Amino acid sequence: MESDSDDGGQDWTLLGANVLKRGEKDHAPDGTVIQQTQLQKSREVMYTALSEPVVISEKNLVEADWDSVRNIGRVRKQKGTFFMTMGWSEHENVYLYPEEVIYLCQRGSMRCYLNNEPLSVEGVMSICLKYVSTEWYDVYSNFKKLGFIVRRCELETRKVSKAQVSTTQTVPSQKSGRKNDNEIKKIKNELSVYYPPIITRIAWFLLGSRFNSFAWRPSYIVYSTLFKDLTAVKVRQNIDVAPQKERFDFFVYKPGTKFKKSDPPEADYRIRVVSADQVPELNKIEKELQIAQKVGNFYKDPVKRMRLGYRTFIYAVVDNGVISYVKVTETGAPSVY
Amino acid sequence: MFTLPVISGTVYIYDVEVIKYLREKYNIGGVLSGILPQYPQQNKFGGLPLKLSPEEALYLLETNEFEFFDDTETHLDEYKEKVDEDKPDTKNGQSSTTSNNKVELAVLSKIPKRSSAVKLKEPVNSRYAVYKYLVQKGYFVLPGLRFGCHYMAYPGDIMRYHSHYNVLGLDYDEGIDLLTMVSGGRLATSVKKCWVIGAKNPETEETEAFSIEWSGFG
Amino acid sequence: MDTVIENLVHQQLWTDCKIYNEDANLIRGTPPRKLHPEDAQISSEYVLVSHMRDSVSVRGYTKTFQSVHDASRVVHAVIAEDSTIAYYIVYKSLNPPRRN
Amino acid sequence: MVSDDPFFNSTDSGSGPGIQLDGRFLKTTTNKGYNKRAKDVYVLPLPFSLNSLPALIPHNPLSVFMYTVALLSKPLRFTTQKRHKAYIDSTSQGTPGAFVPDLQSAMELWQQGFFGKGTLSRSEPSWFGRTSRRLGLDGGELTLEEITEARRAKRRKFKKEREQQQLLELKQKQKEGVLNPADANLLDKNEKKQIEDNENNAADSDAVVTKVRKEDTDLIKDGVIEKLETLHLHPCEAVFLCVCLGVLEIDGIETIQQLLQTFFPEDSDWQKYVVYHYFRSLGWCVRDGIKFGVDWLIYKQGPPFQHAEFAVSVQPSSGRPDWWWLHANMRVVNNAKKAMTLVYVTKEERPDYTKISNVAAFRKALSQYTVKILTFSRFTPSRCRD
Repeated sequence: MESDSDDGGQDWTLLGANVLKRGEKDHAPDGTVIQQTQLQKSREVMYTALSEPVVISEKNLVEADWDSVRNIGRVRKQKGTFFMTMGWSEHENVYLYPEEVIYLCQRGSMRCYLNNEPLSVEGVMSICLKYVSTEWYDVYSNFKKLGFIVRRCELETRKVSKAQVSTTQTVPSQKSGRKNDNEIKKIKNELSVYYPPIITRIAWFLLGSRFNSFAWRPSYIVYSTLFKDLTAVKVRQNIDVAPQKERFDFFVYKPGTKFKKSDPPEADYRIRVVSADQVPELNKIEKELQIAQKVGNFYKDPVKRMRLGYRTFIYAVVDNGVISYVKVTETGAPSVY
Repeated sequence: MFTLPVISGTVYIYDVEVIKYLREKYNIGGVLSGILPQYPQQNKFGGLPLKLSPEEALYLLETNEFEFFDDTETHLDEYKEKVDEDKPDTKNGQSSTTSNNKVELAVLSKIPKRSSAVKLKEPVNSRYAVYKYLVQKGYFVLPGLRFGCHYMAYPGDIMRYHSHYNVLGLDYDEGIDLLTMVSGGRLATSVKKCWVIGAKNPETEETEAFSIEWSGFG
Repeated sequence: MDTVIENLVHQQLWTDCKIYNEDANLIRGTPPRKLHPEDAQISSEYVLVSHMRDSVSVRGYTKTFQSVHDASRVVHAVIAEDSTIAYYIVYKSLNPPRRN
Repeated sequence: MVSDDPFFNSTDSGSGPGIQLDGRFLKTTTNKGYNKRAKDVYVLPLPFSLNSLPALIPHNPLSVFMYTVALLSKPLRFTTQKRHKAYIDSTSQGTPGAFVPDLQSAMELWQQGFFGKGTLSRSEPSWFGRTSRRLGLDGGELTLEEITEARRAKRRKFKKEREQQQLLELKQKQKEGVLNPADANLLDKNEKKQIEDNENNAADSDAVVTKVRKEDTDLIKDGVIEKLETLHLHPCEAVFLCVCLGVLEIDGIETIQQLLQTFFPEDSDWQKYVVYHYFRSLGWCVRDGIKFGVDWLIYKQGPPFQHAEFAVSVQPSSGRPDWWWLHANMRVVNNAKKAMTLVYVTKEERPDYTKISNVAAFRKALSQYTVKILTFSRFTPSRCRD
């Protein structure tokens, strides 16, 4: 059943075996010895795994100092592959955000110093979590654990506008630029407010009270004309506010991405971290949509087109350490006729 | 009496003995929020620390068996003192660790100083009553956002049993839209669970709950 | 309530349906088969009627169960705007889900 | 999972060509056959007829001439549309909308754009035929309800068989002496249940269909079943048919103003209509979404052709649904392969109905409203790594 594959209750006896394999769970405790033994076994595996000390060879260990003025980590000497995708350079130093510091320390790959005294993982967390929220860190480490490249958006701000422009060009429609333009126009039509042709409007004005329906013409030969006459409600057009003060929280890149810190590619996912109480208001969502990822949507089939939508981003909703990712897509209904 | 560290209102536990105690005595599982260093590239099995939800923390506070202290202050104080002791080293920039080939990283800090006035994040009032009701009946409780509810209640340890209930904790007079009942009931039934709404009766102080399932007809 | 009685009798094929308590919106009737696989036999059931526009609360259900003091469950019929009626079974306190 | 979900028998998915029926029933309505029949029956997308043109045969000059004449003259000729009659049920406690008593009208409104719902059926009014067959008065094709009932009966049978199998296994274990206490408990319970089941067999599901109740005999007058069922139109459907297509008359309602006041008393009713109208005017089929806990289900054509593609919840522009609600709905809707869609109506208050005196004013009022459409879906990072 789908429900239990990601509900957080893992059978620890599967640890290290095939993690994808799902444990056989029971319906309810029945007081049998078999169940008790099984449970105790699973628990022991968990306790043991958690008790194992984090050990790493001194050779690979990265060291950093906590800068308690800027509240970031300063790397002493770059080592290993982490810095291809983490941190940023400034005056020949490499700096790390608090979430990056916690992640590397928890992983056992870095030791962090405060005033030259090494900090324990607990110490690192107790300091860093003053500067990023636990939700923020949960989302960051969740993606990192799965091998994604995660960057704070403020690092890439300057690149955003450039990347956004390129989206429309990378759409896999190479047949002809002209067709492309038409398609874009079509999409624009779906979004624009409907203004009936002038003749229709005159007819409504003159005949509106006499004809008791939207179907004002004496007769119709095809349904598409009838549907056009029925049109009154349209999708609200986006107010494209130019200044991009808004930015997302994280840009996320798929694990295989060839990533260069100095010239980051277009992110695969744009993430906004939110708390679990309420869905943001429409005007907040609309602001996010303005900087969201544009979708090259050229499907003919109205269903496919509506499903894919025009632009999209992801909310990471955090409920007490459990993260749920919700993809938001703006769309409009194309005409079926 | 156990003493538990708090960072920005959230309880983080690094001691496996405490984790064991909470799990086996109080049916409190928390969420393992850290990385399991043996298997850093997966997120099915978490590592230390164990993070408690505001409900769990408050429940433990009410048992009078636990105390809480501000972890950040403790650490900062500790290191401040050290710096005061040996000032000359500050600008050196070199670590003073022994050059063993292998090092243990997760050294726990020394016995922390207790600072009494630490603020815990507060759970939503109406929900907490229902949380308590479930835990006291012996259920394991997990946050249920992904399944469209406040809590998921398991009849035993979550690592061995399927959850039975998708629970909403409400105020006694809080109206639930019937469309919400349709989707809640429908969802729960389709994954063989019951949809439950609960609330504390302000007159009797008792928590009341109702289980709802699709009828199978209509 | 008449709508629900008519639906129970002629679409769901219940028998002996009548209004049980007008003020509490309760009907009593007998379904054509057992409502829960673990029931010993078919028994007469209480049906609570509400409209889609209404809402439920824990207090509301508590009141309903006070009017059917001997029963541990009630069938809740919800009439939608398109006259679909959805039926749910409501149990007092925690009732374990069906195994199958 | 899919076949196990009790709700997959509901109106929406159960009636589509994708339904997984068991052999016997499948034969009468295979996917292709069903679709073909559907295409024959459900020709018109709306209960509104077109002016048809004569066949055009390009190499026949006469045909071309006739075609041209028709093309030029037809739009000028009036086509009168059939007007259906409905009434408002003032006795029923607040069931809003209108009822169409005439069976012919009811069938036409259903078949031409899927308007309304049989008051005693899950969608298409089929109670009369169903009941006649149940009481042995008539034959005919199986209805959706009967197909669903057959499938449910089969599942019950399967479960019973599985129980029996389990019982056998347990007994075997008992013989071998490897029975643990839980199993022993289960065995005991199962055995009891078997005995009960046998006792209750008379009342069991399969038998129920043929049993004639007192309630049934009351229905039969002079050997004919009373026609109990009517077609119920949702308030939005009634307004759309009345005002926009002009093919419905409602007893006792004279003006648009009166109609709107009766059917859309609240802002939220009007918002629901705005969304209904939006999709209908683009040619989509819109039906009530209660089965999935939402306001509307959106079909490309209609229930017999395919599953609904979108489950729409109407939100006021200031709407802030909570994440829990949204997650529950996403799961329900995604399990049925639909997209969870929130349609925000960007202006909240309903218009002043007293100012809507004619159709043009109605249209004008309606065009003051715009929508914003957002779909929400669950995203699982571990499945989106490459």
